[in-house]
This record gives sequence, C-alpha cells and structure tokens, in this order.
Amino acid sequence: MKSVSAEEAVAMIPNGASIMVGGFMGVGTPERLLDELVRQKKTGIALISNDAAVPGKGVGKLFEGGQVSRMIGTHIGLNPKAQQQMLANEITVDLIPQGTFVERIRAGGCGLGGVLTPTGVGTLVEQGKQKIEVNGKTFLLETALRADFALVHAFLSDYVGNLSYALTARNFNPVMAMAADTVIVTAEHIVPVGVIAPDHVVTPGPLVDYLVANG
Amino acid sequence: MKSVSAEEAVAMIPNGASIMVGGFMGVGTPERLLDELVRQKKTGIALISNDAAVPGKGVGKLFEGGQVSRMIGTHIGLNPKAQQQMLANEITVDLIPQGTFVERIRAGGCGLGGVLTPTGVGTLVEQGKQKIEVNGKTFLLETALRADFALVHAFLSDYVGNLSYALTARNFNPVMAMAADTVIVTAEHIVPVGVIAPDHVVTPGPLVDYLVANG
Amino acid sequence: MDAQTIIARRVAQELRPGNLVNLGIGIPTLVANHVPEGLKVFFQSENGLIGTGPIPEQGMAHPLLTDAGGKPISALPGAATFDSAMSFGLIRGGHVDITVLGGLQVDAGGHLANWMIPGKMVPGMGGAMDLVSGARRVIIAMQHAAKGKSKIVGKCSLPLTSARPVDMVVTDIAVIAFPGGKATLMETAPGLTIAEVLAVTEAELAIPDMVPEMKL
Amino acid sequence: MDAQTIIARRVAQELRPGNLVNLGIGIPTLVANHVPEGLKVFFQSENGLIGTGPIPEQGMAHPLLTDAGGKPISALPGAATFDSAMSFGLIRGGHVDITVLGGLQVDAGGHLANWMIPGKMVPGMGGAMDLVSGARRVIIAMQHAAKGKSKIVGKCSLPLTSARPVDMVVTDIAVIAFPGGKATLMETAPGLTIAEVLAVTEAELAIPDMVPEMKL
Repeated sequence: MKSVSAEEAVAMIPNGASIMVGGFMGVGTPERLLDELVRQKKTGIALISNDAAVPGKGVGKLFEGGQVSRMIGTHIGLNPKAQQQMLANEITVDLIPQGTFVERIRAGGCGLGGVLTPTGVGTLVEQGKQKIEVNGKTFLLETALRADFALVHAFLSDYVGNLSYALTARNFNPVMAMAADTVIVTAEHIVPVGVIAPDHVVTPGPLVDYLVANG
Repeated sequence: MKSVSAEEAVAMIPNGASIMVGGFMGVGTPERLLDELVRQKKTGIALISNDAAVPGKGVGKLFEGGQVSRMIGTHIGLNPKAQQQMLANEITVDLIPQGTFVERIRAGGCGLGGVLTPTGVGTLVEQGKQKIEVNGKTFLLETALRADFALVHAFLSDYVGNLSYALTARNFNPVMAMAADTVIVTAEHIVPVGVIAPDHVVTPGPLVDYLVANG
Repeated sequence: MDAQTIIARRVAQELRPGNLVNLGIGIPTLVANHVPEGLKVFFQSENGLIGTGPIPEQGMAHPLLTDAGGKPISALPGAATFDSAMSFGLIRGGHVDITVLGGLQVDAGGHLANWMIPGKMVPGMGGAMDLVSGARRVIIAMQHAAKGKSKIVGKCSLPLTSARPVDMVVTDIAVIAFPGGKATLMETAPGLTIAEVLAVTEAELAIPDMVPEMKL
Repeated sequence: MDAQTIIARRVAQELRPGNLVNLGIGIPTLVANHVPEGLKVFFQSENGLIGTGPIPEQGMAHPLLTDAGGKPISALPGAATFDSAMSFGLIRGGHVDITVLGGLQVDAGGHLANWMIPGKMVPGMGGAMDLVSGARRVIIAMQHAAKGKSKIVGKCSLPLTSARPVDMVVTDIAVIAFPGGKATLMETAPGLTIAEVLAVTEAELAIPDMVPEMKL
C-alpha cells in the first residue's frame, strides 16, 4: 500500500477506464476522489455504481460534465441528468437488480465465474442470459464483474490499509475493494496500526493499493 | 429468537437430520451442543462440517459412537476414527475443496442456486459436475448446500441474538447461520442489547432461532 | 381515515412478533407508523441495516446513517449493519419474513409490475426484483386505481418485477390474496360493498362466501 | 545446512515487500522463519487471519486463535480476522500473492499432486485446490526425492491438485521453474553439479546456458 494525494491518485486513472465507486445514494462514496475526477476532466468513464446519486453529490457529479459513457447500476431515478442522458442515448446504462449487481462484483473479487440467481427469471432481465436448472428450480447465470479501478470510502483506515466502515456507509465498498485491479481508498480517519481490532477489520490491508492522505 | 437449554435444543433434532456445525479443527465449535448430541445418542447424522476435528474434540466426538452416517467436508485427516470409518465404507464422506464448501453453504443461505468456481477443474473433483465456460475460462457449477439445523458458536450474543465472533473461531459460523432451517447458537458471553455495536454485529439476531442459555 | 392510512394500518396487521420486515418507499414506509402497540419486529433497510428507527431529532442526524433513499434515519438499540452482499443475501435467501412494496399493476395471477414504464419511467429496479423473488411474504401496498384506471388488472401490460406471484395486495378499498393462484377478494374497506369494489377492479376476482370488512 | 533449511531459506528469497503469503503445513511453514531482515510481508492462515505471528509464549495462547492445524498462534499488530468465505475469496480471487505448499509429485508440465494417494491416504484436499487454482504464484517446497524415488516426475501418477501448473519448485537440491510450460533447471544446491541433479530427477529438465548455484 502507498499513500498518495487525491490528485496523484486520480492522475493514475486514464480516460476510458472502468471504475467501481462505492456508495449508496452518495452515502459512503469517496467524495474527494469524485471531485478530483471532475477537476481532472476524466472522460469516457465506464461507471460501475449502485446508483447515479443526485446532482452535485457522489457519482452524480460525473454526469453534469458528461464524463460517463457507460454505466452498470441498479437505479438512476433520482438523478434527472443521468435519466436524460440515458433516454437520449448519450450514455449506455445497464440497469440490473441490486442483489445481482453486488453478487457479480463479489464473484469478480472472489475468483468465481458467476452465480446462479432466481432474481430476474421471467422478466426482461433474463434476456440474453443462460438459464440453468438446479433441483427443478430455474436460475439465471450472472457472470462476474471487475473493473480497472475501485474507489472506496472507509470510516477508519490504519497505516497499512486495514479498513472499517460506519453504519450504512459500508454498502458496496467492501466487495468493490476486492474486484478491481487497482484499489484507491479515502478514509474519514487514518489511525495507527492496532487501533482497529482484528475482529473489526472488514477490508484487510493487502487489498488496498493506495490510501489517500488526509489534508 | 427463543432461549433454551442445551438439552432442549438438541432434543429438537431428530435422528437422521442434516446438521451444519461451525468450527475449524474444533475451534469455534459449539462444544456443549456436541456433548449433548453424544449424550442424547442422536444417530444417522448427515454432518456438514469443514473437518472431522480430532478424537474427543468438537465434531470428532460424533465419530466415536458411530453417530455420523454421512459427511460433507474438506479434510478428515486428523481424526483416525473418521478415516477408518470412511475407508471401511461405514460412512459416506464427500470431500470437497474448502473454498467450494464455504461457497456452496453461502449460496444456500443467500438464495443462490450455486456458483461457478475454477477450483477442481481438471481434477477428480469435476466428476459428475456441469462445466460452464465464461469468457473462455472453464468453471465447475457447484450447487447450493443447506441443512435442517446449523449449530453455531459465537463469542458474544446479545439478548436478541445479534452475534459477533472472536479471532479464528469465526470461520464457517456466519455462513452456516444463514443456511439452515433452524439455527441454534451457543455463545461464550451473553450480553445486554446494545453492548455489541451495530458495526460489529456479524450475524444479525433475526437469523438466530434458538440461543442456548449459559449455565 | 385517508387512503394511505387505511392501507398502512391494514398492512401493519400482517406483521408477526420477531418478523424481519423490509418496507419499500412511498406508502409502504408508512407501515412503520402503524405497528400495533407492543409488537416487536425488525425493520431492514436494504442499504445495510436491521433496526431502523424514526427520523432523528434536529441536530442528531448522521450523514453515514440513511435509508435506501439517502434520507437520515436513526437506529434502535440492537441494530446491526452490514454490506450489500449480506443485505441481499438476507433478502434473496428468504430471511426477510415480509416485504411491503408499492405497485404499478398487479394481475389476476398475482404478478407484480412496479419498476418501469417503457419509454417513460426507467429508473431501474434497485432492490425490488430481489425482494419479490426472495422474501417469504410479499405484500403490495398501493392505491386501488390511478387516474381512474384499476391497478388490479387481468394481465400486467407493464414489465413484470418477478415471475413469483405476490401474496397479498392491500389497497384503499380492498384486500386481495391469491389462494390457488387466483385473485380473491378477502376484505373490503369499511362501508364499501363487494359490488362497489368489483365495479372499479379490472381483474376478475373470486368472491368467497364471507368477505369481511377490514378491521382498522 | 539441512535439507529443510535449504528449501525454506531459498523459498523465502521469493517474497517481495507487501506480499500476502499463504504457507502450507510441513516444510512451507518453516519459510516464515527465514524472511529476510526488514522485509514486510503478510502471512494468511486460511482459517481466517492475516497477520499470523509466532507461537505465543507459555500461558499466552488463546483457544480461539489457532492456525489451520488447530495449533495456537499469535497475531501481529495490524492483523485482521474474517470468515471462511472471505478467506477463500482472498485465495481464489488472486489476492494471495504467493502460496507455498508441499508436494507429493510435480511433473514436467508443472502439474502438482499433493492431496491423496488412492486407497492409502485420503485426508481430503482442504484448501489446497483453491490455493493452487487461485494464488498469483504457486511455489512447491519439498524434498527432491522420497524413499529414493524422484518426486519430479514425467507425468503425475497421483491425482492432480489443479489443472493450473505451479510456478516454481524448490527442493533440497534444485530450483525448477516452467518457462513455456517446460520444466527447467534454474539453480542447483551449493556444491552440486547439473549432472548430479539430473541423475536423481525422473522428469526431463531443460538446461539453460547458465545454471547458478542457490545463494543461501
């Protein structure tokens, strides 16, 4: 793990990269990295994020300048800009069930090729997917999802990158921290090694590539 | 959730039941429930447990009186009694890779039909299993596993059954607590509601059916 | 009593002690305000919490503790937080006893459409498909009609949320269940006759010998 | 230097700063004692711990803190614990940089057999198959021969652990790697000639122009 500034961290991300961003309606999103993505005008982003948040918050900021070219998520209904760009075919959006979204990312991070889920069987979601029967029940085969980068927000990080999360800001962060080639983390508090008890570490340090230093 | 004695808890388990037991080489195993399974002479048990522990410890105790008729696990090499019963065909043992074992149980608890794993491809483990290709890579389809009962050992339980675990005694307990029709828990310490911080609860109370009262 | 209160209060009667309950946005959220005195249930918020409490007092909100809409909530003693994989493991795995969701249409076979209107409203399904596929009981809480048109239809014209039928629909004028896969009028709102309910219902409803009024 | 020390010390040279390392039982466990001074690596125990430390002092062992064999260990500052799903997510997902395992046979194509001898030894594969399938680098640490028979064979006669070839084999007399899928002699133990190594090796080994001695 290396310590970097937000500017240095985002400078590593090329235009056109696939980026997972933690957070649920902007809660638990690494806001400083989003601000820096906007400031450095990164474009052509393939965004993997649960939702499009709201304008001016979290990943919502990326839609204002047209920085997203493609998105995989579960809900974009509260960001009119994202809605509008999707309906105008300016961006491609794959909307998938939330349980499927998180399992695909988990599979990507855990070396699984995919999972069988009952969710989506008999709906539009099943289009183009393999159906597999197990013990007489039908499931969809949903394949693993990975990204070039994961932007993760933790509550605590220690000096070696052990992370813990707070309340509902945990959400997609721990699974995304396993599913990307490069993992960049911001934390509300950076603390000495040993402050986070072993049983309370959710994301072990070896998963973290870069920790953004606090100001 | 109901509070019961170990005797009452085990009395609910019929002969021939499938039982998941948490623990890794007897560490994190609900020892008092195992003792009670022995005392009540339950037989024909379909045991789902990572290993056979060692004689006299954890699930190892069940082999001494011939109480196990079938086992799904990953390693029984340190329990000569279990080895001997398997080689004599007195019990049927399905030995499967440990990562597959835990994912099958997790799938059972999370409503997934199964997962695709690369582990076992090209080995004896692939026999009789469906092979599925995803993006040019071959995976085995490993199906979900559930049980009638899960016997779980926690470090802390509060009065409503919120559980946390200690150190390497966590192992298979949290996934098993999701994958059985009836979940019975012992805890080293039973504490008032609120003692376990929300972020430190690993198994939420609604998953627990019975908590064994301490002496 | 207004329409929303009728629905929320009637749905709340379905809760049982110790149930793990997931409430959708809109009318379903109101159910939490009508839990019978002394009944202990657990409310799950799918963004990662069991034990959601009421909106916090002024100055007590925390930005990292919100509901699935991103709005501040509180947590009750004994609450538990977890990541989204666990949250949907609970949902898909049948650990949620009851989910209460809004609906656009429910058809005579109990099939629900509640996530999109092609070409008009395409917000994404969020957690709805998993909830309907995985929760033990699915209760739809919605107005019986919208813009004068029955939302209880013969066959859904909108895209389905799940192939799995819902268990119960509670509207401002009726309770409908699906014994044997057939939409059946179980209760009417106080003061309404069976004929009045049928007159504003597109789907054909089976009528049992006894159709009591809702007890609110 | 005895055979085990040669192997453990040579394997330890493969560790890089910050590596997440999983050591199997037997000779691989000894690698932890030979980590070069000042090199920081993380050791994982697959029963749910990153940051394993040495055997605790008398009276300091805790029954809930053990290695994968059930033996008491300690944990270093900065250790993290987790459940088995996470532990094998780390292993299968390529997050473990190096695993060091024992072997019964490795063949000319780098295939490993290390988990059973049909009819004789059927303990179960435990985590071995996941480790060989998922770790970024797989290093086999074993004696070159057992009971006078080479363990580096033309083709494994015992059941394979994985279809994925290992990256390196370190024995008491040689280091073998598999560039282009072909067993190649990379180093010999101090004082041994290439011919002496080949004489006790069943598999055909490619011989590069330079075959240095191990630097221990």
